[in-house]
Amino acid sequence: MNDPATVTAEMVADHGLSPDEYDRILTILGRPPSFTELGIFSVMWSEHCSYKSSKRWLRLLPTSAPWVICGPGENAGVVDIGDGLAAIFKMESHNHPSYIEPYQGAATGVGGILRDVFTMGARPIANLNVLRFGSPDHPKTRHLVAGVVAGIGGYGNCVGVPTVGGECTFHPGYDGNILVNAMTVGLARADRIFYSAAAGIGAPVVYVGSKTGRDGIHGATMASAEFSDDTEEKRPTVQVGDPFTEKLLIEACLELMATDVIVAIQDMGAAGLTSSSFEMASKGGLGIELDLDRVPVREAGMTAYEMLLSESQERMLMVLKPGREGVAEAIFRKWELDFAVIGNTTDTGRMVARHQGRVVVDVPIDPLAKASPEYDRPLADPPGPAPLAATAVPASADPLEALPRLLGSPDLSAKRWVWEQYDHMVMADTVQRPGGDAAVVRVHGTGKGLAMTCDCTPRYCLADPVEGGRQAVAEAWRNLTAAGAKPLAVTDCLNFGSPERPAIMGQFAGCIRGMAEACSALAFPVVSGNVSFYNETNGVAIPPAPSIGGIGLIDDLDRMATPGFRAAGEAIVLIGGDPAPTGGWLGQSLFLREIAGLEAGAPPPVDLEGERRTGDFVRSLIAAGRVVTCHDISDGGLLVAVAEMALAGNIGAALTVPPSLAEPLAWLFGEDQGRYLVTVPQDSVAGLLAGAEAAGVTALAIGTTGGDRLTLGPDGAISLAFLREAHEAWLPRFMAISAARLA
Amino acid sequence: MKAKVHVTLKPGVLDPQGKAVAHALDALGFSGVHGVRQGKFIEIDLGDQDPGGAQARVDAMCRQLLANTVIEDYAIDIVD
Amino acid sequence: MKAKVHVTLKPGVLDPQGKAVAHALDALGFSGVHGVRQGKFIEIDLGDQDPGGAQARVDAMCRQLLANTVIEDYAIDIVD
Amino acid sequence: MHAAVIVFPGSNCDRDVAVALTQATGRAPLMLWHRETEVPPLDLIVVPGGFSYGDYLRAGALAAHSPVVREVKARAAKGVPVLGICNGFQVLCEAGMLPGVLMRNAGLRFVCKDVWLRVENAATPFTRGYRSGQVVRMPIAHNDGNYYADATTLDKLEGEGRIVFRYCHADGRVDDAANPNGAQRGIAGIADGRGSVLGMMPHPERAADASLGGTDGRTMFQSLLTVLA
Ligand SMILES: Nc1ncnc2c1ncn2[C@@H]1O[C@H](COP(=O)(O)OP(=O)(O)O)[C@@H](O)[C@H]1O
Ligand SMILES: [Mg+2]
Repeated sequence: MNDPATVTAEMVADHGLSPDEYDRILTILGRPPSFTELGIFSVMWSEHCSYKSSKRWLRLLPTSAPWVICGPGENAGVVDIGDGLAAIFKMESHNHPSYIEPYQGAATGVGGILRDVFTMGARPIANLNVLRFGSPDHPKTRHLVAGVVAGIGGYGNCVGVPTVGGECTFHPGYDGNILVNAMTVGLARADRIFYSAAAGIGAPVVYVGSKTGRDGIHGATMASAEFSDDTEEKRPTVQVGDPFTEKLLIEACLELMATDVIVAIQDMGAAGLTSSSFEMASKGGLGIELDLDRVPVREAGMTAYEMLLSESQERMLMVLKPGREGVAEAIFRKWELDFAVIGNTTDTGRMVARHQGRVVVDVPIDPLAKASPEYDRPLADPPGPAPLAATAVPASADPLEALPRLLGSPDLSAKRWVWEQYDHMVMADTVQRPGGDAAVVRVHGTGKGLAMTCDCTPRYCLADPVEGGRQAVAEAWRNLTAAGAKPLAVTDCLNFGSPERPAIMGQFAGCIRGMAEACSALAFPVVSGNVSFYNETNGVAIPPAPSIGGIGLIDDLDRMATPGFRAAGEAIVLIGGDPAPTGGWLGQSLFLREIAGLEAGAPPPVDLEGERRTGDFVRSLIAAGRVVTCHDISDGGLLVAVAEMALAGNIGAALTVPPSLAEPLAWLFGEDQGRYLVTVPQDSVAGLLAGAEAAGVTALAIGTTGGDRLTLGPDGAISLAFLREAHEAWLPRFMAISAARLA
Repeated sequence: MKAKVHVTLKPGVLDPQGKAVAHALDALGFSGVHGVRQGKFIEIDLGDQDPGGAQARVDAMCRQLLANTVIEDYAIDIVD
Repeated sequence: MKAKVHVTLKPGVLDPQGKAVAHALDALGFSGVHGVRQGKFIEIDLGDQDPGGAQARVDAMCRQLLANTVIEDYAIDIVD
Repeated sequence: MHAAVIVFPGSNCDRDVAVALTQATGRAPLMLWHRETEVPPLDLIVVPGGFSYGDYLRAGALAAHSPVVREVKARAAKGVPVLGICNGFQVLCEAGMLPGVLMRNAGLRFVCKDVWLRVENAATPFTRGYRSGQVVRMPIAHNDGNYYADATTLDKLEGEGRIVFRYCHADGRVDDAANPNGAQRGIAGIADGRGSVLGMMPHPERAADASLGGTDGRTMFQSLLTVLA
């Protein structure tokens, strides 16, 4: 199979390059590109690799703090966690592949994010994932849930990294475009971080891992007439993951990283060999020469185009110190992985690739990498949310009738069915398993813990992007705080529709603005992330979903909080929120959606100053050992949060509705932000309330733990057993009808 | 009546299992193995139905459940 | 030369996957499926070797590795 | 006590069990790479959990042919205790050191959760710290834990007291509802004829530290220490 000799306008269009961009290529090269070069420009200037539509907005995000070792720009973000250690973490999307082939798409998403993290020298210690599926009624949903969850588990379980948390929600807005965002957290020595900038002239460029096949090659190329009829057969666009090889790759890379032979290292992710080599050369201000005949290949007859653009999994590219190739080769051979010196660094600032005696690529590095296009796309401010009509709220609803319906609704239902398919305990450091607020993983061999969480409320983002952006960050910060952790930093995965539509750019810009405000106010910088545009079907975009992955540090695991009630007879105290319990914020609440059938109103506002004050106060209580039971209030509001604490601890509670409230529904189900529930022994209540007042934080005792029911006021009660059944049953029942594919 | 279904990976799709098995055969001293591909073999007992309809029915089963047609091919053999 | 190997569960050995598939087929509305058994189909590329020896070699591969003879039977087909 | 933990490509609970052994015995075990054929004198060999060779073909099948397994068999024949956990259990079955095989979970899904186990035989070197009939809690995490053997073999195991652990409810009842994977007769762990080779699906090393949610597994490592010290 030969590549076409000349590039046509049709090929340019098929490669997703605009006429302007093609003109730019002609100027850069001073000649038309070869077909292979066209492919390279196409992937390097793709939205995915170049961030051409998002770059200028991402600059708004705060990225530094005294504890940040490396912010965005490398494979993952790095923060200092003391004792000479660093946490390295990132989140990435695998939305489209997971929709096409849920098992492999999700599995390779996990594989890819793991590589981003161990590339930097970290041993991965935890995975998380954000899953947003379409409506449960949509005919594809079950199949997608089954495949995605099995794929995430299949990969993570096999490599032996615990999957400890995430989100899993359902909304018709994702019917044709699900979201699968995977996050990995790793641990490294702070003085042994590996970066991707190549250095030194004439240094060997080394390929390790699996062989290259025709997987995932830019689908655009199929149009060329020169390809034979079986082209499609030969170029499956779906990659298959090999977690076993990934496990070997992790061990081999970490073993090599303990020596001193690596100059630079970069995983081969999207756009494979092309983007990894451009990245390393561009960062180091160097050039690279590649001899494609030395690339380990899985199939005979691969073209230069295919080798350079293949997205075969489980591969890495490294620049080594000259003469030290033997050290590296011995390690990779021991782990039974491919190892090949496929090129060397140069001082030309150009990428030159040879194949079968011919130069097939000769292009300057910088215009494709650092100096790739950047767009200031037009944007339209989103229409403000329609105000919530007073009549929208069913005033007559019985809260104890609404509660089980809410707890058993798809979004609030227990996700046990999901996380029991993930090995969440391997590595024997998971001290808070899935099911609570943040997951907590012990820093191996120490008494410290890393708390981690993924959060975003797309319905808020859709109604008001700025507020939604703020809220996503604040909720992550709150979940970490509720465990007693000091929030350190954020990774994000920004899932939106097409940036070519002003309304979508408006959502994007709004969410970023909100995120930036919250990150600044909460000293919670963004250190890594990913943008996923074009999440739409037939011109209809998904509800905007900027997933926030947050990590925090618990200095002393003996001072950690968990959400489940631990003892009967303790006081339940509400901390944060409005000073006077005048009602509650029902706009965009789950109560409104699930019980009144309405998605309406403005989302609850986030008061960032109050958020910080309240969170710092709660954290200080946990750090002082005065509070060991804590849960933040989010989806579903106060009553749902109390029920979650009761179910987690298998201890009931009696709540007192403040007498000043004529109508308790909004108070019980409003999703007002910046609030926590804690429990303390009765004789500590006065001290706690006084402390709160001194800290400028509102606090109100709202009930007592105990019994096997949830009691509301004098005449209403509901048994925990009934609530548990409602909470736990929905997902397994829904999935029971699924026809799991054969493994 | 029975259907015998072979489900195999499409050409070009990575087969980690086959790769590992080839490796293991080599380690066991079976030299000269050029490659291994692992697929599924599914036997379905269809009771007594007319063979014509059976082919179409099993084809539907393959597309809906037995094979993942994004990465797998299948072949059906109706026997009795 | 190639070897096509079918590895199937011995009669009497429970087959959780087959059972689940039968169940799923039923749930999908394919009535009248009396049973499903799932096995493996392994294709081995042997390069060029003499067919006689091949049969014996592949038989050894099956006994040693490809099949667990506690629960599985195997059948070998040498083709070229 | 000189213990060794075998490391196959794809093992992933090797470190976890080494930590638990070190904590219980005060001595770090030797980590034995699967290609090793020279093995020093040992008091205990642990075949850890994970996905050796990706569990490709059949769980444990490829690892069962590793060079080191020959040595493990030889030592076991001399009476050196061998403990196979999860994938290690699968390897021991595939290597013919224990009867039967671990098939795909009946629910066809990976299962990771705490389960209750009834100690059926407290006379092995691994279980001497438990009472016979005691109910303990440990996590499981596997795709292929569905123990299968023919009826004759099962009867024989039963008759010889070689079923060491069974899945049960918190009150010790054994029934289908307590069985997480479809294992025949609720079998979670079995021993060889002399009781010195134990294979089990649950992970005692994940229940050896209160902050991980339990210490019932630690008893097993302590039992070994008393017996082997
Ligand atoms: N896809 C998933 N993978 C793993 N754990 C999940 C997943 N979805 C939800 N969970 C877990 O379920 C619990 C509840 O999730 P969620 O309601 O989103 O928590 P919160 O409201 O505190 O952010 C959390 O512990 C979360 O980590
Ligand atoms: Mg929470």
